Amino acid sequence: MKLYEYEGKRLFENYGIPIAKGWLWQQLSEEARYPLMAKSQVLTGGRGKAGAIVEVTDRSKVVLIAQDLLKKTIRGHKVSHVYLEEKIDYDRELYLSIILDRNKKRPVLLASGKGGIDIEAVSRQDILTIPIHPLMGLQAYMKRKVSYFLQVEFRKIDEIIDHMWQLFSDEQAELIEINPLFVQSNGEMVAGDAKVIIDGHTKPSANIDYLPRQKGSFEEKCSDIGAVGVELDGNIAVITSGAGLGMATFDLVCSKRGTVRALVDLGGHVIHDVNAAEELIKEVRRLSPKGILFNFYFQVASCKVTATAIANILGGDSLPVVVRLRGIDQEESENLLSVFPNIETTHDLEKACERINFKLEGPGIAHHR
Amino acid sequence: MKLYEYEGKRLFENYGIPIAKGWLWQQLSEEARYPLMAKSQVLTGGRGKAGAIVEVTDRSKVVLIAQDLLKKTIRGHKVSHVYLEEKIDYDRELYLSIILDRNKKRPVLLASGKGGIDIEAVSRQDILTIPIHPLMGLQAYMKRKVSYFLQVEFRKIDEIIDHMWQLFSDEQAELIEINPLFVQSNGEMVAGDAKVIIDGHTKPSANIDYLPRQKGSFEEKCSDIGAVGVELDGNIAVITSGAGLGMATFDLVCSKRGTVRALVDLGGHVIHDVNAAEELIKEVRRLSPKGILFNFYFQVASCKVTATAIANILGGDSLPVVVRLRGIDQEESENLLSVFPNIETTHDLEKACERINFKLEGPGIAHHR
Amino acid sequence: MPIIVKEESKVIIQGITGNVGRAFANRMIQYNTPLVAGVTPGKGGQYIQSIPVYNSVEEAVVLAHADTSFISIPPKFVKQAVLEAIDAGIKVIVIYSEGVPIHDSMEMVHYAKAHQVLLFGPNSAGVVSPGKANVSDIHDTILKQGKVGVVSRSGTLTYEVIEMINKMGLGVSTVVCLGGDPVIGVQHADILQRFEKDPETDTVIYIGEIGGNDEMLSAEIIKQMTKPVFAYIAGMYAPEGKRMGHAGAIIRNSSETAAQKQQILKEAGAVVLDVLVDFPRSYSDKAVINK
Amino acid sequence: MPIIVKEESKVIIQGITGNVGRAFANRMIQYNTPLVAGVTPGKGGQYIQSIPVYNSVEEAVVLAHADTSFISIPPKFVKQAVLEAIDAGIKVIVIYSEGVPIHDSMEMVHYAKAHQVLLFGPNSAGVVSPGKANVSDIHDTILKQGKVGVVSRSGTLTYEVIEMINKMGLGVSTVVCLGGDPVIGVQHADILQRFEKDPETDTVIYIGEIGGNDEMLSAEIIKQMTKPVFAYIAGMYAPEGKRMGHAGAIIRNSSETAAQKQQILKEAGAVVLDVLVDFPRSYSDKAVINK
Repeated sequence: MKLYEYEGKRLFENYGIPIAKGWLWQQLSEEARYPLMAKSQVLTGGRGKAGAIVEVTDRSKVVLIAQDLLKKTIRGHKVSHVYLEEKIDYDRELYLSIILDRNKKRPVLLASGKGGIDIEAVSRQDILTIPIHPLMGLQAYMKRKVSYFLQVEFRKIDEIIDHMWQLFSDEQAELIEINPLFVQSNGEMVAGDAKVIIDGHTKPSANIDYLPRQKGSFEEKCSDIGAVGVELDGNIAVITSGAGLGMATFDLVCSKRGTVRALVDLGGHVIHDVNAAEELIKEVRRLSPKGILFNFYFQVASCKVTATAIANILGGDSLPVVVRLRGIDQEESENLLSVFPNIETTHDLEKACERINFKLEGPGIAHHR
Repeated sequence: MKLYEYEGKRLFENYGIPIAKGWLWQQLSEEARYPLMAKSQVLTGGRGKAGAIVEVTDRSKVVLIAQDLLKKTIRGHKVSHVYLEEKIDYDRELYLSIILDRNKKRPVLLASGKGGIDIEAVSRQDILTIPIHPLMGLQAYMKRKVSYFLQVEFRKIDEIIDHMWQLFSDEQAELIEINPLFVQSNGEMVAGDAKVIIDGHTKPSANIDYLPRQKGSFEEKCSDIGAVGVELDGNIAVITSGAGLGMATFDLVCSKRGTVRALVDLGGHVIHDVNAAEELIKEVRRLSPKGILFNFYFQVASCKVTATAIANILGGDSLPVVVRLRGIDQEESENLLSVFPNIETTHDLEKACERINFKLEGPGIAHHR
Repeated sequence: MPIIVKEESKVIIQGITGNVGRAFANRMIQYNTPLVAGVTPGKGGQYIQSIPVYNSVEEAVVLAHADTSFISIPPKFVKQAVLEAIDAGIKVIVIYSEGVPIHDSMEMVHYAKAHQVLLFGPNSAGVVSPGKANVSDIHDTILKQGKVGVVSRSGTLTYEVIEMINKMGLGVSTVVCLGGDPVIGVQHADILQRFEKDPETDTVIYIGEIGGNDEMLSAEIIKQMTKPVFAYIAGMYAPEGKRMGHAGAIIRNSSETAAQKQQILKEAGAVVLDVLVDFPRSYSDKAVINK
Repeated sequence: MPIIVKEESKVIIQGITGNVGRAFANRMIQYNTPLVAGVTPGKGGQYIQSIPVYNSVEEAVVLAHADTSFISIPPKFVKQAVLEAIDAGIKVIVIYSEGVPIHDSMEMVHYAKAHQVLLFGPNSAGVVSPGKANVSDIHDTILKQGKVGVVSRSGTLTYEVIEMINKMGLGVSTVVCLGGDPVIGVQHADILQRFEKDPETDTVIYIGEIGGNDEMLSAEIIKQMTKPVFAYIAGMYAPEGKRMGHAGAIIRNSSETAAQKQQILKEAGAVVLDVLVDFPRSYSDKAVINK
């Protein structure tokens, strides 16, 4: 789960990572010392370039600027809140992060003297990379290496990295990024930004104030039901009983020149729960696909659950539906679906992909709509 | 470093392991509820059998019992203090310990339903042994195993083992033993005794009240100087430049029917410090050995330091001294010693052992004095 | 000789008294997988059919000589179950549970490696050598013994492969599902080495996915293999950015797209399939060439 | 071919700017041990004679291709130094420092093992193959090349052995000091296996001590060895209880006395020496028998 900067800063506060004084717009304190930086809260990067961070020189300008920022959409993300922070004077901008490297199967501590810009734009030799063994955790020698590399006092960086590690471990983070980490003229350090991603499978341990999430997107609705959904801009909604099977079906549909409106992995819970399956199908329908391709192959669950949901929501509809199903209670499930003229069933994956394309495109060579 | 029960109980208190209310005799509270158990504080086991733990039924008897206990010597250890604890009623006596197993190179959690007696007298199948991986630490499944094995509620034993582990790790213990661990009729548990050994190389982390150590013994005085000394009851004091060399010299002396009064390993510090070396030799003299055998072989240090100390303290004395020395500045050091009639030098280990025996026994077959 | 589970394996199910665990136990018993015990702390003393349930894995190892464990318990308890199994001496572990915290996975994976334990998953559909032992969710009725070894991250995609193989009149030697989580134990490369040495395997089907650097490791092994490897990387048509993780982006490993993975495997000597259903044709082409 | 350190080793000293470190550096330079760098955090950029000092082991590995480290720093910093060396890719580590906390030793030993690093010590006098590389405190001037391999817990006792070997007109192939601490990394058994395979070693001197169960592990190896092993266990005449640790007592390992260790080794086929100085006679007896 990605956190808003505001939430990340609250975690930093909890764990003792120094931050500037800051308030959500509605909670702005009388004691705030101007200038402030008004920062749009969105779950994406590149806010600076997008003009989503604006300096507020005095109190009179706060409302106008905040209202203006709240109208913005950045990389497709609507600005949900405005966070105001006292502006920090600084000599240097550094970069510090701990990320979970899936290939190395361990956390990695990254440091760079080139803070304040996208880390992907920094050349490799300007980034110090220190893998951390999961069974040993952060070690003092690693912090010492960072202090030499960044040419900052060990005492100053030592605590910040310790607290980052504490946060990373206790909150089961996948990423903590401080970019920039401001170094002030007196050597003090302040986290300019806070990018935090938490493992969605665990409960956060710190008790902080979370901003409400907009539950509007298709992805989020699927996630609430217990499935994994991806929205795309083609025609066919593809619903399968697994991530790998989903990607393979997706590839096959595309290789036959079909286009995909949505790809949904039912997930381990939905395949046993007819209500959840019905909810999910309704969500898919709201995307107005031109057709739906189901592909499920069960070794443990019964096909009847998903088939029943399909029959209840899509049976007798005008929307073309192809269901490829295999596994337990296969025949019974087919019988359940075969009564509806808009639903076609098959056992064969390739045929299913061809049939759904055919239903949308008609025979002959497919063309892009 | 072995801790007194009183000290161990203070650690238990600090780490949340339940104990009975208790006071050193001089600090006994008015509020103490009788009967009390008066417990001799000595750094050895077997106090119960030795009559060193006595029940005090009422206030009038405290002084007499305490004074009586303070006169005792248990397994050669003089009782230093008396600790009084409120007596605990119990249904069962359990055994719990965490020890550092040098062969397995890891801590081991031991549990037994047969508490209250020496664990060495308990048969193997009545002891649960759980090795703990040093990089992973104590795990929940281990505590669950203990709870099944001892047939006690998980909730009760869970916390105690957690706290024992915390103490073991934070204080760098080599042993924590709770024997007996009382189980009361309501299921509550109370540590009846506290045996704790701390790694002498580390500073304790908890701030507890330590009892003064009697610095009387030869072992302790050597340790204060930075050497390792063992007192025995033979004739020859053997002083060497290493533990392994010491044991080998000891074996050789004994194999030639000599007997040893003391075995001293100079240690890494003393070989560089003439004052320390002189102090150490004086301590050895206080044991009144019939002769002293030095054996040192240096690869890095100079022989002169030790030779100077020998000359200063033992030169011209009537005590027979044989010095086998090899290594840096060997000749110069020999010259330094050769002026004294009571000191004989050699390069050869075997000859050195023979010479010191000869000096004590005279020629011919040695006999036990 | 099957390569991970065998007729002489002594299998336990950790979580045998749960719904999933019980279903697997019943199936294993019915189809002769050598299930020797189940473990559910606090439920020791019960039986599932004739199979004893113990409180600890150690009991199962001492009393029933268990060496292989299938774990199906709630995700937050998985780490404890795995550490317990490793400490008790279990040598093959399948984590069937999904939703295991990724920090737990990191620890388990490193701990297993340090103890030379084969850890499959989390979120693995398991391992099966038909006719010998089935420690997977793949139903025994769709499995036919043969010479094709299958190694895949995805379980569901594996069923598809097995169906394809069956239709071709072939069968499988061993099917290995590595698990779909971002951090997993055993990887493709480990299994490829075993397939190469396994006399019961003559052909390998390799199912990968976009993301991660598995294929760089696999390619090193494939280069040294004599047996043909047919490789499909799922996500060939996946739009970029939609599934790409942040971590990969920062690490800037440019080899994580399907196209680049295909390239790496092709150069190592694998037969690369654009879509899975191309396998039958590729297989007969290869057979023709080899004649 | 020497078995742990060689002419091609790239040795560093962690703590090179300390008194001991500097003394070792000077000796290594004088007697041609392949010292490539030193590491002292915060002192990077200095030189000891011509040898560069770096701030981190990683620099020494990247810039000077270091693979072997001799550590002489205050005991409370040793754990960090060892972890840093292992993480940087160093494969042979000698911990010369004494007084390392035993909890630190446990962690280091397990971490080294998981990374296939040979860790000697703590409190090890080091490893030397005369004429090739000397990563020990044994002075080069007393070392003569030959065919006797020596493995010992004690450093000081090793000097004695070398003197004895010299007097006999023999020399040593490799001398390994394992360290006197209760918890150490490499054990006798590991080195015996290497001596058996080493063509430059034809005879082994084994120095053990009372306490611990090393000899039970060693015996298993000695049984399979073709080369003669002469074993001395220091502490034959040690009075019981004086040095016996509490841990051993509770673990109730009855094989920790010198007499019982001698028995175990004798049964495995070693020639057991009651006192060290018996070696020359035992050696010629053995030679006579073998004729």
